[in-house]
Amino acid sequence: MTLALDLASLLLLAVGLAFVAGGTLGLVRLPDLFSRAHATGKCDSVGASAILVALALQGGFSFGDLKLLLLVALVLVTAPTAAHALARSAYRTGLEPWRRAPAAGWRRGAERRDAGAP
Amino acid sequence: MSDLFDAVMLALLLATALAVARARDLVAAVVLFSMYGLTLCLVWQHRGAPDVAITEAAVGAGVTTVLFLIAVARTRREERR
Amino acid sequence: MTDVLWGAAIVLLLLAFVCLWRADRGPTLQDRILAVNVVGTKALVVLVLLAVIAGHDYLIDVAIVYGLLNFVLTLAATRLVERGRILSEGPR
Amino acid sequence: MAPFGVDLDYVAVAALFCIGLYMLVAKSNLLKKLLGLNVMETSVFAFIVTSGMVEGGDPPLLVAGAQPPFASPIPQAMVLTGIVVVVSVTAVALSLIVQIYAHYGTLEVDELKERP
Amino acid sequence: MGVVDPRPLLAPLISFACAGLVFAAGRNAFWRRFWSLSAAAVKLALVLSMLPGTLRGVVYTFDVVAFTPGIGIAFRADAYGMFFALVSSTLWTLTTIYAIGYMRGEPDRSRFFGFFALCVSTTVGVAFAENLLTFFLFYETLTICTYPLVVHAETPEALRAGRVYLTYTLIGGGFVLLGSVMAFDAAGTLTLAQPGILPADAGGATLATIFAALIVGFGVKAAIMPLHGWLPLAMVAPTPVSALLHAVAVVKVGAFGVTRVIYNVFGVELLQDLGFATPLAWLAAFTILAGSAIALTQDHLKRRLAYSTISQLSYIVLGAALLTPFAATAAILHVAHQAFAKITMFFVVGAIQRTTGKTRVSELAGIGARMPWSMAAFTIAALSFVGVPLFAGFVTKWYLSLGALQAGAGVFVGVMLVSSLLNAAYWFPIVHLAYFRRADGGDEGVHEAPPLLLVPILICAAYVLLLGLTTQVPGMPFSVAQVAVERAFAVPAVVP
Amino acid sequence: MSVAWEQLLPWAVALPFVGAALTPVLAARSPRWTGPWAWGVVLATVAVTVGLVAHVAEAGAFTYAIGGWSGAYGIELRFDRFAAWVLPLSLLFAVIVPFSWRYVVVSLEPARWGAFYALLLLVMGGMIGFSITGDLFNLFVFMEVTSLSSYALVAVGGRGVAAWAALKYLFLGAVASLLALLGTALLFVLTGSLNLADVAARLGPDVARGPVLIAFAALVTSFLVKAAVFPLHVWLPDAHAIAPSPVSAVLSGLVVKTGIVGLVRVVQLFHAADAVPLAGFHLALAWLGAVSIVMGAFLAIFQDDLKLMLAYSTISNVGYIVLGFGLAAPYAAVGASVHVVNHALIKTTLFLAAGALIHQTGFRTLSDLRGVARAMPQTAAVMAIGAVSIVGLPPTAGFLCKWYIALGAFEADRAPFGFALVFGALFIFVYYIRMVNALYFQAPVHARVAEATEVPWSMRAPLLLLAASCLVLGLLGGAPLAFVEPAVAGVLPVGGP
Amino acid sequence: MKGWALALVVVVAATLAIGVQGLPTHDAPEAPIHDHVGARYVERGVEETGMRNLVGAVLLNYRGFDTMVEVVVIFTALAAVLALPRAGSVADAPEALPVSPVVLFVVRLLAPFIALFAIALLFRGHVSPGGGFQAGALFGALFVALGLVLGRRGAARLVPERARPWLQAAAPLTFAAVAALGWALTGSFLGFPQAPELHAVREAMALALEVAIAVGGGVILGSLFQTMEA
Repeated sequence: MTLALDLASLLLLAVGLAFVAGGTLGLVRLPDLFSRAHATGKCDSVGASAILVALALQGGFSFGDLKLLLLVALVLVTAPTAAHALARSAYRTGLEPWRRAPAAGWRRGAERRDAGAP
Repeated sequence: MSDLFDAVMLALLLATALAVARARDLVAAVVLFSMYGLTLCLVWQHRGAPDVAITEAAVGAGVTTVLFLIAVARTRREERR
Repeated sequence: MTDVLWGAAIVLLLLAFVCLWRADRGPTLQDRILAVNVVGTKALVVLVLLAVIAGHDYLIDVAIVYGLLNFVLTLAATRLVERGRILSEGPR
Repeated sequence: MAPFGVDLDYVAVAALFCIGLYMLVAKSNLLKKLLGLNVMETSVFAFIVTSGMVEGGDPPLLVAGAQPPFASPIPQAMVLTGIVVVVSVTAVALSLIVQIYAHYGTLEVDELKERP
Repeated sequence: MGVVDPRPLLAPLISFACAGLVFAAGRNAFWRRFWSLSAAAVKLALVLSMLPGTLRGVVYTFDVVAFTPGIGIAFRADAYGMFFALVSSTLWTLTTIYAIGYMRGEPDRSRFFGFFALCVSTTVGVAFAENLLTFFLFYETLTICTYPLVVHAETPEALRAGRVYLTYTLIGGGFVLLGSVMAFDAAGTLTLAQPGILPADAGGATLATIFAALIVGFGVKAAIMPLHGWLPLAMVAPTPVSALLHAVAVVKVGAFGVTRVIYNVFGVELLQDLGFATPLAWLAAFTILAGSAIALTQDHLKRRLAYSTISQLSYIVLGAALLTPFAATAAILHVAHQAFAKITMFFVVGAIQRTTGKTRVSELAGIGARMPWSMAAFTIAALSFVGVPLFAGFVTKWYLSLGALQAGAGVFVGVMLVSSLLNAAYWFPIVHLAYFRRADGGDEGVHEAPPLLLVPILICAAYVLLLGLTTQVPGMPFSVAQVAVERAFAVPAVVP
Repeated sequence: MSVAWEQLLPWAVALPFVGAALTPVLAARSPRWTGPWAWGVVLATVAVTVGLVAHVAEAGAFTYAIGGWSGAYGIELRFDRFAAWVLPLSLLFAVIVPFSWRYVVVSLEPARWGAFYALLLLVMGGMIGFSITGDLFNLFVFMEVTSLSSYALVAVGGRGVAAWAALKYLFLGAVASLLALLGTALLFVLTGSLNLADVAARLGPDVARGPVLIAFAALVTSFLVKAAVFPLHVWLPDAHAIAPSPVSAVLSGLVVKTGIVGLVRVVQLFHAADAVPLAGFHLALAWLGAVSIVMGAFLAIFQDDLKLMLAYSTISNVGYIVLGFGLAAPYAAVGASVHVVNHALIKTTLFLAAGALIHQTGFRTLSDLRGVARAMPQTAAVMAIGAVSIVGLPPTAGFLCKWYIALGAFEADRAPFGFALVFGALFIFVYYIRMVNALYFQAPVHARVAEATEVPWSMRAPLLLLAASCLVLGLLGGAPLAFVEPAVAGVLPVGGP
Repeated sequence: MKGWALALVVVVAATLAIGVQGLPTHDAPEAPIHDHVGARYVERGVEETGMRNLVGAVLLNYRGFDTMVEVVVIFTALAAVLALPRAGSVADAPEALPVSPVVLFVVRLLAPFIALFAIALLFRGHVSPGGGFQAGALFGALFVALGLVLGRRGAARLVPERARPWLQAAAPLTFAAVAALGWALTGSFLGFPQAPELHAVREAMALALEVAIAVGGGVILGSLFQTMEA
């Protein structure tokens, strides 16, 4: 039984790490704030909760698990809200979302960004 | 492995400190400082000092950063953009 | 098993480095705040990893405080960037 | 943890101290200087706590499951007091900075020096 | 033998208190005069009450406070101290009377009389100081109290004179501080009770520095050339100030200091071995001659008196520097002789200035007819300075020459003679002008000095005569000097 | 009865702190009574310190273990003869607080009265604590209380300009405190304990040289900055000149002295441990002191602003004290220790008198204040007595200390320092005579100066009391000198470096 | 200016590098830090102070005096900020951007949780990490969060006007009271009684200090934000 639990937590851990890495990649590569906020808000909260649940499944201590679940709830509430608040404040203070130039073909991210995307 | 973690953590701490030093705009510096404070909380935890970690997070990063933000609000208003 | 956890922690820290790069470069202020928030959640997970490695469950309180603070700081910074004041005038 | 003869932690602390000192001395903006001061002070706290730490030791909490060697509690008590001192000094410094801005209209040291 | 008696402390203390009351009197003229006079009278009474004891050789001591072992404030009325206190307290009484007359109508009188009383109480403090620290304490207090008197007129040149005065005296004070500190370091004690406290083996260089520091320190106030620069300038002060301070109190404290250094800090034997005294003697001789020579050229009356003081003071320094009993007696006596004679002259000059407004020697033609009594006193004083027998001055010059011979330095007798001639050269023209020249009109309204000024003049002149005649009568200053020489300098008694 | 006094040692610190905590509470309820309340707290502390000093005079130095944990296992307070300076300190506060009533009513809004008096009490408590603690970290925390309240007190008076001076003071003060903390941390790592006596005992020769030297240098530099010794004095002039007069009196007279007390504690610590070459250090200290005397006096000569001149003269007088301790001779140490107290007295007299003059006439510079003596005779007289005592002329308090320090110079056969000291004093005389001349012997330029009225009695009484004590201490200066004598043996290596 | 700064930093770095050479490494158990005072606290800490969290024990019991002065330092900071002249009221930017409803909802949701957690930290201070300062700081953070929701005047109402000076002075006053009590019980200032029957009293005293520090610290931080923002 414990082997299955360990395997499950390992798997969850890997999935969680993948999500978090995805979120970070989004943060770096995406052209403007809104898309970044969108990416990190989602990926991080899911990734973090996955890792936390993985840890909860680890050994058998029970009281700690409760705290971990509490923490998961906390992360799931705060991360998206923060992303939302940021995006909203940026939008309300006049930050233009990035639009793809209609005629131009796909160019490597860097040139497009210098071309005028904020 | 714990030593490697220690090295990476300290590197992150130093990098954040440098970022604070490099930051051109005030609010950015203050925000980066809050990240420095929170990373420091990580350091204390790894050093086996949970009490200090909580205090650093709550007092060192939390209160200090808010104080700085208020001060920035009262002085460098046009720094917002 | 602990080596895996250490590995996870180190990976998360390296990701934090990347976020730091964004925080430093981020053209707009909100980018920086976002990057710091993101590093915050990663650090929260690392804190929990350390707690699990050390095996004491009281260490998770640190993570909880950390999470709360990170959230409040991000809100305060956003508020400042948005309106130049943190404590709003209150509901009309 | 002393890969090349000198504790990496102490080197990191010294580096932090120097970064903070540089910010305090070189930056012309008062707020930046204050940030530098805070970085310097936290670096000294890092030194104090690191000096009290034991590799792989448990935190000084004698609850079930805690086994020696423990990190020494005294440095941690010192740093707790120190952090509160730093916050107090920063609060006073910030209110002074607000006063200076209200009067001089700037926070750059060279501009302050010109005005009476 | 030492008798513990509070009187040496009470004398300065009471006069300090009265000085305080004079300040407190403020605008009220009566109380101001009352407290000034009572301060003088009380001090004189206290000093006189100790005189019989001193003559019997009793020494009154009183330790006030000891800070650390060997250092403290203490008083000791030995014979020499008594002599100096006697001179200064009698003169203070006379000058106060004179000042009351002279200062009528001047502004800021309460400040004047307050500081006046303070100054003279410090001179008594200096006289009775048991150790160098107490001595230095009152020495510097004197400087501070005299400064407001010098700049009393508040005119630009008064301020300049004040600044020069302070610069000289405070630098002097610095030297005395250095000397006394080094002396304590070498000797371990500062007391002026023994005939010499410095150990012979204290190293030539240190002893030389101590001697130089102390002599320069006290020399400033004793106006030995080249340290005399401040005295002529300080003449700008009102006459009672110049009279008392610059003829009696301030300069005498300097001379008193020099003698204390020679006889009590170093001691006669040590100085004879070290031979420091001879250069000092030559310097004093030079000052005597140079002072008299410059006095010749001075047309302004008060400046002439100033330079004459400079040269007369060096008599005392010369007497002390010769290290022989006769010379010592001469030195002590001259403290009194010079004081009484010079103060008479200052009073007369003040009276002339007050009544006729004349301040120059050339303007004094025929003044004798107008102010016969004043000029008579002036003449007596002049005769005493020249050294005519039967007058005080002669006694000093006689013993000084004896002392010089005793020390085997005959040349100083020559110096005595030349200086007498020079004295004659700058005093007699004044007397001649006053009596044997017609006033060329323009001074009809002039009449004798008012009584308040005339009485002190005559008393001083009488004293000058008295000192000259009564060398043998017991109880007079001469006998006190005898006791002083025997007790203070542990030198075999002098049989005249 | 004597045992009871020993128990009161921690209350000497707790009383002012509790008083300060309650001051805003009282101020909120009835602002008018805040001043008298603060005075009451100060007088209570004076009573306690009097008892403590009497006890130490009779029974010698004694220690008090807080919470019952003695030695290195807790915080130990140590009250020796050197710490007895807390009595004159409290007495001076008892004079300064009533003086500041008038100032506070006139220039501060009622809302800030409570905070102002609280800060004054905190400074006092901090300094008392700093002087009596026997624990290194405790020393640091008390220094923080003192410094933090001093930064604020500097900025209370003026607007932005005062804040800028206070901020400069804050930055340097914070760096100094940090250095002290670094020194404490290093010593803690090397010896494992924070108690001064215990650290000294455990700092044996086997301890690594490098860190000990760094700890020593850090601690000494920190206290030299706090004491405003010459090269590290830059923060003092602006801060003390801009601060309101009662505050400048507190800063220049007392807070600067905590740096000296700290220096002495460090020297005591490292002297007992002889882990550091103290001979060279003492000579360097003497040189620093001598340079401070000359530079302080030299800079003061060119100042026309009265309070700026007094501030610079503080630097020069601190130079005397540092020179005294630098000479490492018993007499010099006695002179320096007593000069700590009587420079506090003299500087308080001068600053309060200057404050009174500025308060009545509104002018700050000497050229404007010409001829004020006629209109305000008593304040000008106090100013004159202060001037005379700071130059160190005999009838006043300053004289005996200079005499002892000079004696110490020759005793340690460092003659050049003796000469520098004596003629350094004459340097100081130059600008004080300029002041006395300006006040007394020059005609008033402004009408307001000519018709200025004398200060009210709440300000005049403290002034006259201070001037009288300047004179009395000069003549009967014996008591403090004799009192400090036995303590000196403990402070410095007796008989030369 | 920059050149000087670099030179200074290099000099400081050099001295630190040289100086640090001989420092005993902290890991060795016989290093002075661990074997002297620290060792005794670890061995006999629990039984002497009744607290399992040794840092709390050192802070309140062994070195209680430090914490008392510490509390006074933070009170000094408040007195300092209050003593400085008002820097002129800042023109209030128009309320163009109300706080987003989502944020308002989340903050309302979290506020009780923050308060609860702070109180938990406070009361479990002697068993798990936590204690006065931490709880106080959390109350400060709570004040900021509520400030977003209730607005500046709303947040100010949290602390009643009349009680504010008392609460601000709560920490130093309680310390003095506990110290006096300790003096009465054990004869030494701030002494916690060791006798078994008085253990309850000891716990109560320690708890009173923790609560005072938390409440005092929290109110002071709140007032600091309030005064600085006004």
